Amino acid sequence: MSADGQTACRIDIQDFEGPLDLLLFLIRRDELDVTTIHVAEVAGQYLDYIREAEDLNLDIAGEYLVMAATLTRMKSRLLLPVERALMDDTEDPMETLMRHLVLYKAFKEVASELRENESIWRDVYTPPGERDRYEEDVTVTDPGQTSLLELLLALENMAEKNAPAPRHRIHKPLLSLTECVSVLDRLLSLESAKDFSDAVGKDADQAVVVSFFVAILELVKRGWITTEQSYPFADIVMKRKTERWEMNA
Amino acid sequence: MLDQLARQIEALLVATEEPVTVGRICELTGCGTESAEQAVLRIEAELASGGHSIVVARLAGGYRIVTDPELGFIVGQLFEGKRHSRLSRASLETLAVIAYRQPATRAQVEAVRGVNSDSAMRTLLERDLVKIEGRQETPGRPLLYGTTSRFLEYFGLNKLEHLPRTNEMENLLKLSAEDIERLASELSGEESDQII
Amino acid sequence: MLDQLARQIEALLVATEEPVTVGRICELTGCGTESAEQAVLRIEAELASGGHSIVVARLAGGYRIVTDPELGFIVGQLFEGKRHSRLSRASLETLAVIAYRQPATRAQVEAVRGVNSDSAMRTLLERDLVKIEGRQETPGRPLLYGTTSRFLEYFGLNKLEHLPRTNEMENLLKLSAEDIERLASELSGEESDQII
Repeated sequence: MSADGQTACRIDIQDFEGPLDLLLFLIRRDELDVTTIHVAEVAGQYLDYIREAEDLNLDIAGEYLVMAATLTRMKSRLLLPVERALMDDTEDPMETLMRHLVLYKAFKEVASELRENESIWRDVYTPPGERDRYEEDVTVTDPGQTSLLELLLALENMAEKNAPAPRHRIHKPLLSLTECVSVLDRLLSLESAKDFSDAVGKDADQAVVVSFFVAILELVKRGWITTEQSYPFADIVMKRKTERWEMNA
Repeated sequence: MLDQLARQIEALLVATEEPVTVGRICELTGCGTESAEQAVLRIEAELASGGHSIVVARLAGGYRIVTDPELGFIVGQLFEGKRHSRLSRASLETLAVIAYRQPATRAQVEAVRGVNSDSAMRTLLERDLVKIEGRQETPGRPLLYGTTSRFLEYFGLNKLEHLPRTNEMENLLKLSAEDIERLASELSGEESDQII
Repeated sequence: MLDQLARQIEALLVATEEPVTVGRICELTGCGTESAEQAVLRIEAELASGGHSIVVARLAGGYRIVTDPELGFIVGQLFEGKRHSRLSRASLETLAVIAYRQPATRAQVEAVRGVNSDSAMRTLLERDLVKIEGRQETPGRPLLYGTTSRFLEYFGLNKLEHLPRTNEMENLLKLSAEDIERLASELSGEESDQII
């Protein structure tokens, strides 16, 4: 904004929330009543103001200019009684503008009342809530309803426990799918279920857990095993469904 | 000395993440509405007589325990830098129009304010004070906005009817309904290509 | 009846999100270590004599006020079944990228957001707002994500085409599709050995 100090004593367009706000300011400055004021009296001042601002190369938002055009039209209508008579059946734009000003003024006042509420309630603080203390204890899903997501979460949980510092990404080579499958092939029987943590070993590192997990997803997809989990983060229980696993199929 | 029911309710009002309605209190503690309301009064009395720093607030249709605003200058330090700034005047005005007029389209807000309210609207959405409630079944299908329960909490209101000057504003809006619609339809005609 | 210092400390311990050390209490209230410790004892005594449901917990080298564990059976119910009611900023951003770009890989989301979106993604999956739609047929075969019908419901939308296109979301998507692809392929190159 290039006011160069010339506008020091002037009103700054940035202080206003739009043309209605500026109009209200002009009305109030002259201690006029919005409900009775003939808008034409203020229109002149508004136009002067916009003209000056334009002369100063101030950046004027389009809405101000639209309002200026409207006010100019109103003023010219006042000067042309003929046109005024012709337009008699339509509504007087001046009245509309006045109603608009009253409405806007009311909202402006309400907004400042809300501002008071805001300043009181900004000083009010709420306890953070105790979800963290309780949620895990109470979220239980029905047994046998293992979704892909719960599987993922279980993995996450196990992987986290085993990871020394979770800051870095894994770059360890993973076991191949075939390797994992052949281990599981030996481990799983048609008769009894097996826990995932047993399959990978108690202290398996993250890469191993990931490899086995992917293998399990693949086996589930092929319908060769089923998985169950009694609640989120619980161990995944695997059961063999088919006798023969042909990886190349 | 608080009785068992009051203790239970107090714990709920401390631990909750959002105001708890009387109905929910009854459900969780197994008491009746009247007993719940009286227990809340006993909690308030006991907190006051012990000179405690917390109070029961009636917000967004429910209760929750909050710190005394008088101590805001101390507690606020805990959240320095994390605290939201106060709302701008543009945001407050926009919020006021939405609050009384809801559900309202952006064009309706702009019709009342006489000025573009895009960025104010964005701030309000971001701060969860306003939410999208659907679309208006008119040409262009503009989005409809309403206030959230966070809005009520933010201004310490229990319900929408507790907004300042509800009746007066309602009447005013009724009187200017046509004006607003006319201006709004002019505005949304100009902008319909902005909305997908 | 609590004195002013105890009141201030109590308010801090109620509102804090993590335990507050004695040192921090002194810093915020301007009192000495000994006074702080004694004030905590006064708070405890006053809470106990009023039969209140909250206690001072000594945790992780600090203090905070929490509900009495004895009332866990009541308080726990508040969080039963009901997941977080509000999405965090990070989740929303992530969701936005997925919603507008779907199907999208995590690397694409991160390319847009410029930060790791792991936990946001997990939240969204957990809350059934986003689902896995398959794998992209590129090296590393990254997972592809899309939004669920729960997502539409959550945002009160009838169909995906009704998604709002506010400037906020446009800002997120300022990058051209090519930019995103390029950034994403760089990212997924780094991560190709991380499967999930």
